[in-house]
Amino acid sequence: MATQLEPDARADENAFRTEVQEFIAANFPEELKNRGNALAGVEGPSKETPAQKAWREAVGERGWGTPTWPKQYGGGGLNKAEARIVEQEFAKAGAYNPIGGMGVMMFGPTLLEYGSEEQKQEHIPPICRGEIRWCQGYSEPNAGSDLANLQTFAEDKGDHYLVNGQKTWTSGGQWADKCFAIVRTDKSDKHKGISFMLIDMDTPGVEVRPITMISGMSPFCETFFTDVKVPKENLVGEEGQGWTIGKRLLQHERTNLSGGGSMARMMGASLSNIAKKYCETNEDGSLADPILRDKIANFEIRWSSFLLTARRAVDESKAQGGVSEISSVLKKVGTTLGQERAELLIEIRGLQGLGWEGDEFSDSELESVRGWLFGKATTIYGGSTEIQNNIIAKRVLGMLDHQ
Amino acid sequence: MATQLEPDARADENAFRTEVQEFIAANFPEELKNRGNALAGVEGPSKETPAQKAWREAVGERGWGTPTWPKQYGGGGLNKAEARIVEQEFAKAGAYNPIGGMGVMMFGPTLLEYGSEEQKQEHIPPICRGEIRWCQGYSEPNAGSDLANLQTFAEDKGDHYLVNGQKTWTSGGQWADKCFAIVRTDKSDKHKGISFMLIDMDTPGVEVRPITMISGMSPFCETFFTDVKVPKENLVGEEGQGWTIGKRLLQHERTNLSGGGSMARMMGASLSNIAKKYCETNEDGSLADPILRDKIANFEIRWSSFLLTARRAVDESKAQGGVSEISSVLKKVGTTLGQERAELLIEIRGLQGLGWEGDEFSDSELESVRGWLFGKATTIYGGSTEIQNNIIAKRVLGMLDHQ
Amino acid sequence: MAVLNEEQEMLRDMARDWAKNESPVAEFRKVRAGGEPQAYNADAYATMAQMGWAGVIIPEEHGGSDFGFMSAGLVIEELGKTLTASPLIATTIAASAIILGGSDEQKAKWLPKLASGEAVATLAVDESARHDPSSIETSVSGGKMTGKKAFVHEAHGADLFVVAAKDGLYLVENGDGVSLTTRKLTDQRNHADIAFDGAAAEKLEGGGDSLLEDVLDRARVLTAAEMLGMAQAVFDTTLDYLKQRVQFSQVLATFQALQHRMADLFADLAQMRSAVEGGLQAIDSGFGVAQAATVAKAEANRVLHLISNQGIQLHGGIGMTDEYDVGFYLKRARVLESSWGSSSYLRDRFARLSKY
Amino acid sequence: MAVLNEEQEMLRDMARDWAKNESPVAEFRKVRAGGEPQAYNADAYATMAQMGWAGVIIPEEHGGSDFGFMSAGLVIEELGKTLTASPLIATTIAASAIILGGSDEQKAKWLPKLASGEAVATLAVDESARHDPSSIETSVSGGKMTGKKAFVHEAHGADLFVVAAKDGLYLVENGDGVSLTTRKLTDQRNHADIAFDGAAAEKLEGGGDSLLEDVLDRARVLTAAEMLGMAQAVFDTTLDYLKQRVQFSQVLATFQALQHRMADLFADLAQMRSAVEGGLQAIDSGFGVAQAATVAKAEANRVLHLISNQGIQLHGGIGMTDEYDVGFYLKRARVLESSWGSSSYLRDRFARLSKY
Repeated sequence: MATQLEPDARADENAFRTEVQEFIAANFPEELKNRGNALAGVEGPSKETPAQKAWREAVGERGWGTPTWPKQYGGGGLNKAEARIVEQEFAKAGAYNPIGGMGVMMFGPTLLEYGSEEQKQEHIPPICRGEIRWCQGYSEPNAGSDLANLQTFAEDKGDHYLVNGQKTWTSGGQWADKCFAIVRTDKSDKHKGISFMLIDMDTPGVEVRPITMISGMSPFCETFFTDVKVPKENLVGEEGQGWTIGKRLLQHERTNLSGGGSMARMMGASLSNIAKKYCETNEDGSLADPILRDKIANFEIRWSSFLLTARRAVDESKAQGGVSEISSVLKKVGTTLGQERAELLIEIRGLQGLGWEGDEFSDSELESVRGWLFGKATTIYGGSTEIQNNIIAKRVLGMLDHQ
Repeated sequence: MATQLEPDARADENAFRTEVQEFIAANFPEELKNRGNALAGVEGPSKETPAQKAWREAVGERGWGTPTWPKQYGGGGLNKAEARIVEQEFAKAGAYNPIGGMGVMMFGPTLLEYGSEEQKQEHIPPICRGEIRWCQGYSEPNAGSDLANLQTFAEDKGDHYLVNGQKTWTSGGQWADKCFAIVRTDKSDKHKGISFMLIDMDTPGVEVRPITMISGMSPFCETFFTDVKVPKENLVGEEGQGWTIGKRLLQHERTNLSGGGSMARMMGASLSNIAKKYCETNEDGSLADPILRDKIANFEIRWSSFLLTARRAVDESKAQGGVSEISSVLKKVGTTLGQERAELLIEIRGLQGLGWEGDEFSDSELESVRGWLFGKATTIYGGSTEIQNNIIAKRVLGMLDHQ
Repeated sequence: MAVLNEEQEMLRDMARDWAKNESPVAEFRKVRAGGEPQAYNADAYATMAQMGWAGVIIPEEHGGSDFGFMSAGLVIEELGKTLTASPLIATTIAASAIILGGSDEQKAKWLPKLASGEAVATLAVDESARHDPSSIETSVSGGKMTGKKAFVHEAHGADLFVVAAKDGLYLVENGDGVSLTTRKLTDQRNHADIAFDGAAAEKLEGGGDSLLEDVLDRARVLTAAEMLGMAQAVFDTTLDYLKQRVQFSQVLATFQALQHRMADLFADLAQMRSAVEGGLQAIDSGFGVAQAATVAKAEANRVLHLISNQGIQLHGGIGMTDEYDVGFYLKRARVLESSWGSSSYLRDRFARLSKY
Repeated sequence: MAVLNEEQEMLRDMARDWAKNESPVAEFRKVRAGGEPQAYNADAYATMAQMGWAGVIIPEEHGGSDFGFMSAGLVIEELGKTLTASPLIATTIAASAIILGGSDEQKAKWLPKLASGEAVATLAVDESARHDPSSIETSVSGGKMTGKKAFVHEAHGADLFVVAAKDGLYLVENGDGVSLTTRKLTDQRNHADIAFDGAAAEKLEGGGDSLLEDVLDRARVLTAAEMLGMAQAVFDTTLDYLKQRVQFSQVLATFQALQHRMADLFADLAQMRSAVEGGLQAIDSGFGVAQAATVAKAEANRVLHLISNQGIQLHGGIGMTDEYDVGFYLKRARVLESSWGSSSYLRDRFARLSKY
């Protein structure tokens, strides 16, 4: 697969662009125009309408929901330039990518790297078609940020493992078909005793209990494993290789949590436009409250820098052929700015921006409040800000621990 | 000495107030009115005018420069109510307390507590009369905040010690007559090997070298001790008791560095009044720049709280008969606010607030710049903010170290 | 904290014990589960009134104890610690309006009922989502009030409203011409918009030109006292949690980065307490009330904002769950921050009072 | 940092080596000790010009290399790291004014001299201690300029001034009708007030209505590039110091509280670099210059302020001494923060550009 465009690339590009446009014209239902992916929300899956289902199947068929994944496993087999064309044309047409979730963001790329041929054949195509929902079995109640301290034990029973233990913060556990989990196969070594395995959520002994969050939503579960039989072929990589594989997966998670693109999408409308609706303006349309205006500008300036930093991280990584050292700051900076934005939104709306329920609040107001609360988790999960600081100080800055 | 006012206290008070007023009328030279203590500056002593000398001697004679110290050692022997009257009447008359310096702020109180009768007789009266200048021999080049790591060694030679080593950050070392120092008398125990002793600065082998600071001033010295003979009677307390005595002295230092009173004096005119001179105002006299106005208010609100906190620390300590736990935050908060004020002052004055020298800048502008730079030291010396945080976390909050 | 006299210490200890034993956060969970717009337990409020807490600032001749605002603040702080939902602050604010501005008759009619808990009252000033006492449209003509008030605290269940109209403060009894619309905020407490449509209104003639601001200053300081209790509770809970929770084989409290953060918060909390107690004492002494009240609420806003966020962050994932209490403080915090003056409103006011 | 082409990498490496070996902070100490108002070493500037640095943004036809602003920024950043005193930024800004607004004759007359280092030029806009291009009183009548300019960077030794008058930018040669008053600021560099009293002035007729703001944006971004070098140098020096200094038998770098603080500063520095490089690239591309330049200088102000203060604090006592370099960065930092727009000026401008 070409990673650099050939001399006649532009012609190919145009041809491909036409192909995508024709595909959209033929398959994208007008009624879904400019609506987001209904399945992407943290609230869990809503019911698919026939139009949504048709669109998902059409995109899944082509593999364009996972455009750069290999064709032989159901991906699009596209190069990056082509993938960008798909994205651009979808955006132009007001269409969304109906394929998503943890399978796409984290598990798929990891399995493509570490999985056996059989595992890829079995698990990747349904992800590309958006048929199977995956959840993550990582955190445990007594481990917190110290992930390697996990206790869930998988006992070797010859042809299968017998898994016992408890996971928590299982995103969408109540709706998931399968779970990728890190479990302990050897109690004698903290890191090397960890293995990475795949568990069917309908195996007897798996029980999920949704956790109500301060936002009132229940996007996560506690997941209990009681004598759960997991076939040996569900082990990914070698026994004891789970920590390595698991960390690799977290890198995919971090990229997704902090990437400028997804953060920008999270952000929604510009604060200044919202402020103009809620607050007094001068004749020239500027905000009448100079203090609020100053605060918004202060936020938007730093947000501009953050978008530049995110882009720079990508450019540098590409140029260096490795991960840029500033990638380490993206999650920390992006999540903190996101929280700051949510707080500013409350300041802009006053008490109208603190609604919990009732017709006197618009949907967008109510969603902002839930988002403000849920957003407090962004500096905790996926490696808390404190963990990020440790990583930056030790790995990037070389400030070693006291021996 | 009465610590509570008796029933007829008010009459006594009035009588005493009259006495003070008469003393001021008789002794305070009109030409010194509303001028600060010329000797108090960090720049070191300027020459005393005859009027300044007369005023110092008159106050020293009464002991009112050290009003609550015992009369038998030259102090005023006053109770706190009386001391406050002296302070109030001095202030009313535009008079200053001409007695000050490290002898008053730190060394005197410590010697009164730990010194022998002979030592008190010898050293306290000249402090009360403002005749002798003391400097502090604590810090060493390789110790930093880790004071107990000091290396200056005092070898026991029978009737005297032979001191060798180097001190640094000796405030006013170039002008001091005597030095109170902590030195090592035993190399086998970090804390118990420390002793507290008094060293004449004109003893052979004592050499001082002023340190130029970023502010351009040289208020501190490096002090070198080469085979300096210190008589045994200059040991305060027992050999090995130096850490205890030395720490007690630091408490006096901290109280003085952070006390609301002295901080308030450091602060000078209110920021808003200065801003009115440098920045545009509206017709009603309010500042035309709303952002600057908001910042000044933000500062002044927290400064108001700080003054309340300083007062509360005193009240609580008095009521509890011990040091209040919030005393631990005074230095940290006060010095940080002081630095913030200096930065705001630059913002108010723009480039006019960054003058180094020249007639185009007023004295007050130039002093502010030096003060801004010198003020960066306030969060470093006398126990840095980091050390204060450690103290608060461990001693006050009980967050113990990892074992 | 401020040095207290014996009466105050007794009052504080009583409130502390009661809040801890009879009104822990679990009690608010019950109220929340009930889903009533009134969102407080009326029996609990009756008990509080029996203990004399509704009459702390009310003169003895009208059935109160006349202990003053410092004392009222002590009780409110303790109740704030456990997020006790009650109309105590609202009623105390309303009572202060009657004390400052009411005629002898008005005082005689209402203060004893407020002190005994027989009646509940609340102050209604703002007409939009933001505090702005300078833009009031509500008016009274021929003793009839017309206008709208927004996000009134403890409106459901109130017998009496102290209402700001263009020309002053009025007493309006709940009844004809008064209609409430529930506004369920994130704290899930008792808030409503009120429409006055020809409701009978009786003016508070006393108190002079500054009556409204004087009453608002009392609202600011008492609200700041609740916020102080909340901040203290979050700080204490967080400190306890850090001392217990083990990660990477180490108790969290032993991590220096967290130690220093807690030291910062401890200093901020000290500043907040000084400011709030300073506000309460200023009201009792009658000197510098406006400035002190502004400082009190501004510092309460600043510090509770910080501590409520850090409380969540330092608890990690568990703090994000509804099962754990710390999120309740965060939600209540923002509602109180937005009431009776946001931080930038208060800074503007401080500058105005200081004439710059 | 931004991905560079080969030319840029060579230029950057050359500047880095020269600054490190030929122009360390010790060189500025010599300049300072000399006490001349010009406060730079003219021989060193001649060398810099020989290396082509004065002509980086100047078209090849006028003796420059036309490498663009990104390239100029690389050089300036390296010189900022060692606090190299020179009129390079001032001359580059002035050259940009002539490139944008000058006639062919003006370009032909001045650009080659500026590129070769034969002439030095600087921009004079502000008339008070605060940046405010909207209030300019200087005027030109019959080709004669009258007015005063305040705190002009690199004024001593300048052959040419690019001066903002009410109706546009003018070129004024040093000479009759131009008089300088030294303003020695805390950075001890070259600043002066200038009085124009009938000095011969020649207008820059090109560049359109936005000429002044376009030139100011270049001043903002190039100044931000110097600040970036300074911030990077303070950060690196501080990190080295923490790794070497032992206290309480522990290397400072192993204290978690300091680790996290450095992680914060590292993130801020990353943000600053992105913003500054974004500003330089915007000028080269010609798109979104005003917004990008505002972000660049605003972030430079914010982050250098933080880092220059933390540099002192983390060095402890030694950082307070004149013998140590870190204080020099602090002093220079505030002068640059106050030039071409303070943080609040720039936030106002950002909001204005974004139409809110």
